[in-house]
Amino acid sequence: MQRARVEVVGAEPVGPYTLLRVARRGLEPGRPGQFFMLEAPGRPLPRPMSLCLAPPRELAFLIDPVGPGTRALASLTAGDELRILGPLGNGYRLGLERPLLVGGGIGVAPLPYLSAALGGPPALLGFRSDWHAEAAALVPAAEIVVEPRLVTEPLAELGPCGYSVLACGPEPMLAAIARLAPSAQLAWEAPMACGYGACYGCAVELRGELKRLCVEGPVLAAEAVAA
Amino acid sequence: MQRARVEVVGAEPVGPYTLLRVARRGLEPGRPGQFFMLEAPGRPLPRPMSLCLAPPRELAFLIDPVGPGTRALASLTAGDELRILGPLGNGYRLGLERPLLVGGGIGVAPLPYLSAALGGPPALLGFRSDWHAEAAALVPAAEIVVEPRLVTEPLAELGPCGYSVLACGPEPMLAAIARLAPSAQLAWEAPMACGYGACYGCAVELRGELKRLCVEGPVLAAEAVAA
Amino acid sequence: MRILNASGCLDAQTAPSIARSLDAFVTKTVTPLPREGNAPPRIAEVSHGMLNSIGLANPGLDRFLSHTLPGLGRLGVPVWVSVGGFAVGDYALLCDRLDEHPEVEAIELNVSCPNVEEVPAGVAEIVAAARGATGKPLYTKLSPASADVSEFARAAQAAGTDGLSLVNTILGLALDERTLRPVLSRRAGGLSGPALKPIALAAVYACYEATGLPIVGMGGISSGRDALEFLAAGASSIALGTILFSDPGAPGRVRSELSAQAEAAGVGDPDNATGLAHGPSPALVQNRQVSPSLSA
Amino acid sequence: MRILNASGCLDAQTAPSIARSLDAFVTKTVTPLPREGNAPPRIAEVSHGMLNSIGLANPGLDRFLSHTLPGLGRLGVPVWVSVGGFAVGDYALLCDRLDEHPEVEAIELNVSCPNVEEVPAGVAEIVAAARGATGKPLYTKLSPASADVSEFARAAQAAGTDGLSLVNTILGLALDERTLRPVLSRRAGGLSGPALKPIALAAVYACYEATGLPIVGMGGISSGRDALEFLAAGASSIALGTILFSDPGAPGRVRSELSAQAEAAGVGDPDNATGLAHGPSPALVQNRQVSPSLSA
Ligand SMILES: Cc1cc2nc3c(=O)[nH]c(=O)nc-3n(C[C@H](O)[C@H](O)[C@H](O)COP(=O)(O)OP(=O)(O)OC[C@H]3O[C@@H](n4cnc5c(N)ncnc54)[C@H](O)[C@@H]3O)c2cc1C
Ligand SMILES: Cc1cc2nc3c(=O)[nH]c(=O)nc-3n(C[C@H](O)[C@H](O)[C@H](O)COP(=O)(O)OP(=O)(O)OC[C@H]3O[C@@H](n4cnc5c(N)ncnc54)[C@H](O)[C@@H]3O)c2cc1C
Ligand SMILES: Cc1cc2nc3c(=O)[nH]c(=O)nc-3n(C[C@H](O)[C@H](O)[C@H](O)COP(=O)(O)O)c2cc1C
Ligand SMILES: Cc1cc2nc3c(=O)[nH]c(=O)nc-3n(C[C@H](O)[C@H](O)[C@H](O)COP(=O)(O)O)c2cc1C
Ligand code: FES
Ligand code: FES
Repeated sequence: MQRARVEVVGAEPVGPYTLLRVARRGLEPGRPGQFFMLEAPGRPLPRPMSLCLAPPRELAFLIDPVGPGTRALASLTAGDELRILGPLGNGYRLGLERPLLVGGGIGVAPLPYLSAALGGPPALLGFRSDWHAEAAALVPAAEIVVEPRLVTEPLAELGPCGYSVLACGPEPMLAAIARLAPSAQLAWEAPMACGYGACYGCAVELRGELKRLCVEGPVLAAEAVAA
Repeated sequence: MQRARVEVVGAEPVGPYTLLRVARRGLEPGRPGQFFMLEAPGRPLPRPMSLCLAPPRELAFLIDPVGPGTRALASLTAGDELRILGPLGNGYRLGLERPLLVGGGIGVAPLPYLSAALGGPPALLGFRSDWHAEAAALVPAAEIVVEPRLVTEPLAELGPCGYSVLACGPEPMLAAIARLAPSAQLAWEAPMACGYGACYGCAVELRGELKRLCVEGPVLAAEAVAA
Repeated sequence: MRILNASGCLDAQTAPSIARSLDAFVTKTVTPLPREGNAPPRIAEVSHGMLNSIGLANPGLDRFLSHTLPGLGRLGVPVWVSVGGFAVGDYALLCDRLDEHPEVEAIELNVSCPNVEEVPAGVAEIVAAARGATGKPLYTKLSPASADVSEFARAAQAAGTDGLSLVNTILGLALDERTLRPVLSRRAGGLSGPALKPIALAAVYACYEATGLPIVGMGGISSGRDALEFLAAGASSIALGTILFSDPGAPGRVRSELSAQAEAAGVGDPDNATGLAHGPSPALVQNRQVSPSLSA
Repeated sequence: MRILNASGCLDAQTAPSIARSLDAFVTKTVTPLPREGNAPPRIAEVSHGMLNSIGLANPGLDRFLSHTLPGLGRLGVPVWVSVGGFAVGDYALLCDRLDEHPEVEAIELNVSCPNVEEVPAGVAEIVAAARGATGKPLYTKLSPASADVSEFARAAQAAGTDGLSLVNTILGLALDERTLRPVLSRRAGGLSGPALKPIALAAVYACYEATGLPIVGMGGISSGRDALEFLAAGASSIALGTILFSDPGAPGRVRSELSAQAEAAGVGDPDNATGLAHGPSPALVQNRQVSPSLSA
């Protein structure tokens, strides 16, 4: 875990999302699925963001403006500075036989960096609308599913055909995947104040016990989750 | 009392002070000695400022950056917007035989507008340093006194020679003038939250009673003050 | 849903047009005898609010009734009179005298002013005494500075209060930038403004749950969004205080922002918002969106 | 003058380097039995701070002593253990067991956690029981949620506390932006961060005046300037809490900012700042600068 004050290099809209690119300033990008805590201008607490892309000398984050913190982050422009901390948590386990990336909505965020690390494996991405689906352009070899259809449908159709699923998305989707693919690696979310184990705010229930998601996760084996 | 959201037209340094010029937007400049409440960016409360000059379509304030609010105001730049309220309080009584303006430090602020209203009467201005004294350029026909000398010295030398003194400055100076020239009109200061009689925070002692300076003043007859 | 001013934050005589922009005007707290209030300085700004140690400066009951009230009666908006004292008898006396005056719509019992040396007797006693002295609606105003404000609310309800005004200020301190000495001559003063909002919201929520009484919510309300949250927490009306100092136009602005916010929240009329934060377990509601609990 | 972390705001096991940047490390409150804490969501942000309803999640005394404390002993910085309970006996037990452990420099008595249903018995009883169980320095941690916190401080002093930790959080509420329901599953949570600062500063000032005890000041400290103000109000050390979440480098930053601020204020060493806000009547000091009183 490292800290730095970094400069915004650029911020481009991607459908409803914003791709925020900041200077690396000696920060390691870390493993796919790991995250960073980004200072949200004007807010008391930083916000957890998965690393989306790691261009040379840059770190890029895909931001869904759902509230004050993400709106503040999405409105940053080139030249602005912010404090950032990371990489944090445990990312995806790599070196898999037949990886399959599955993303839902903003859950696509960690997949571009993950896809690059895995050499562009097949990906299944679900979105609320075609507009949201514009984010799929960040992931090579992606099959896109738009609501009312859900990613879990094509996934179910694939059946138990030896794919290792690496997923990120809304909780109901992850829960469904956990049932379909017990060997899947799932990236979960929880409100986080610190991201490095200090606040105990990100408690999630694992094997019947409350654990800190920023310490045990955010990527967890599907089995661990089975309530 | 009127309210408006006005745009900053310009902000120029005058010695250690800043002359902040804003668009009038239908606000009356009011009488010399009256003041406005200026929204101080990022601060919960506005700050009282005497009108310093009233160029066509503008209102100008001379700001001494003594703390967070005045520093915020002094760092405004052309194009910025702020809420302003006024004119407020009671200004100087005009139509005098032989007016003499006396100012100390930032107390010079209301004098340029007052001088214009009185057709450029003689003025006596005291400052801490030559740098501070640069503000005297805003007042025509001004005799300048720099510390260790105090404005009250030349004033005392003038003796009781029928001048009507109109003064503004630090409390010890005003108190001294009240003794030298009982007929003087003095502009006082107090911390103010509202400027229009709502908060009772600007209480000052007049004839042994606590009164709201924003309602009774800020300009008061010297007699009223005699403790 | 009415928008009032917070007691002590507006003088209808010096700013009648602002008073008329409210649905009801609340006076500064009136005490039996005249009070000059505390020595200045008695206000100070802090980063996210302000402190005051005005100390209930007011003309006293007699002069209030003879000189102030008649003018307020001509304002054209309902008048609430805030009363304060240092003994149970004071409140009884004040309510008894006010009871005769038709201009007075309601009486707010300020049992929580932090700026007077004397501590008022138990809330229940005060409310009971006031109740015995007037048939006018009584709103008991509580401070959030207690381990459990809802206990005070229950006591006030049992003693016959018609409603609650929540909240008054809580003690805070500000040090002078240069001297590091307290800015206020009384050292500490009552904290108001944005910093107070979460505390006030918690008090409104707890007292609504505990009593179901009508509540005038206040504490850092600066926007229509803030107002909507106080209604959702259980307030049936809201009051504006500190915001009036920086924006005298707040009553109109907050009213229109509130309507827009209520629309956006799918509530329709702001009146429908009261108590919305209660009801179905928030935990459940949360789970549908952000649940940090992984038990699907 | 030492810079500590506020209890519950840092885990030395997951962030040892940050713990080592402090002059002493304070543990999250330990209770006799293990506690999972409250159901999530248990943190929420507000405009000028945050709310938490963690609810004293901790491994319990036995596991703390066997698994956590040994590691803390190897940190290289003094260790303070915060203890909490739901009955006087709990505190006696906790202190008695900790007393044997040389790694423990001091014990902080958390008598003010707002997130547990059970209300701890009177502060005096708790302190007396703890005092009887250990010879280690005892710091009693108080909540600002009372009409007069200095009464609690006096009670703690009479019962034998060596110092005070001021302040703990005060209850606040946050509503979800979209649903208008409480964000926290427990509804209300403890407010910390900048919004708490003026309240904390007032508590430190009052308790220093009332007891003269050493005080660890905390509540919204984010800068060296804030730290200096807590020292001036009467603190002899300060603790960093919420600021650690957004700036884990805060201990080093605040330390250097504080030295600069102390220099600028003409105090020299920060140690000389303790209690500066007391002494000559602030009213007088004020008069020399801004006096709003016209009696020259
Ligand atoms: C490890 C991790 C990685 C993340 N990576 C990304 C990312 O790459 N890109 C991205 O856009 N977001 C990401 N998030 C989610 C993001 O951190 C939250 O959306 C953000 O903190 C919300 O803050 P806010 O102030 O904008 O909204 P808040 O005010 O916190 O919430 C606004 C609304 O959104 C809802 N909400 C709150 N938290 C979340 C949440 N975690 N997810 C969904 N809705 C929520 C609330 O119910 C509320 O109604 C990640 C979260 C975690 C834990
Ligand atoms: C009617 C009226 C008219 C005024 N006109 C002007 C003007 O034209 N130009 C101008 O620069 N100022 C003027 N002032 C003073 C100005 O309002 C204050 O300096 C300002 O409010 C201080 O706010 P702050 O946040 O910058 O400093 P604060 O944080 O309020 O104070 C910073 C430091 O300055 C000291 N201080 C506080 N208030 C004052 C004060 N009123 N005067 C001097 N020192 C103070 C404090 O002791 C503190 O140490 C006027 C005041 C009044 C009442
Ligand atoms: C300057 C000032 C004076 C006040 N005077 C009184 C008063 O006389 N009686 C009273 O009950 N409350 C008084 N209050 C408290 C307010 O009525 C209100 O409860 C508190 O300020 C919180 O609301 P706000 O944050 O919107 O200001 C006063 C507050 C301020 C700021
Ligand atoms: C997430 C969180 C957890 C906390 N846990 C504890 C605790 O276990 N014991 C305790 O005495 N105080 C606890 N506190 C209170 C802090 O120690 C501190 O008193 C309070 O946060 C004020 O300081 P701050 O504003 O700098 O955060 C906690 C605070 C936070 C934010
Ligand atoms: S986010 Fe603070 S412990 Fe996980
Ligand atoms: S400044 Fe508010 S009453 Fe004078």
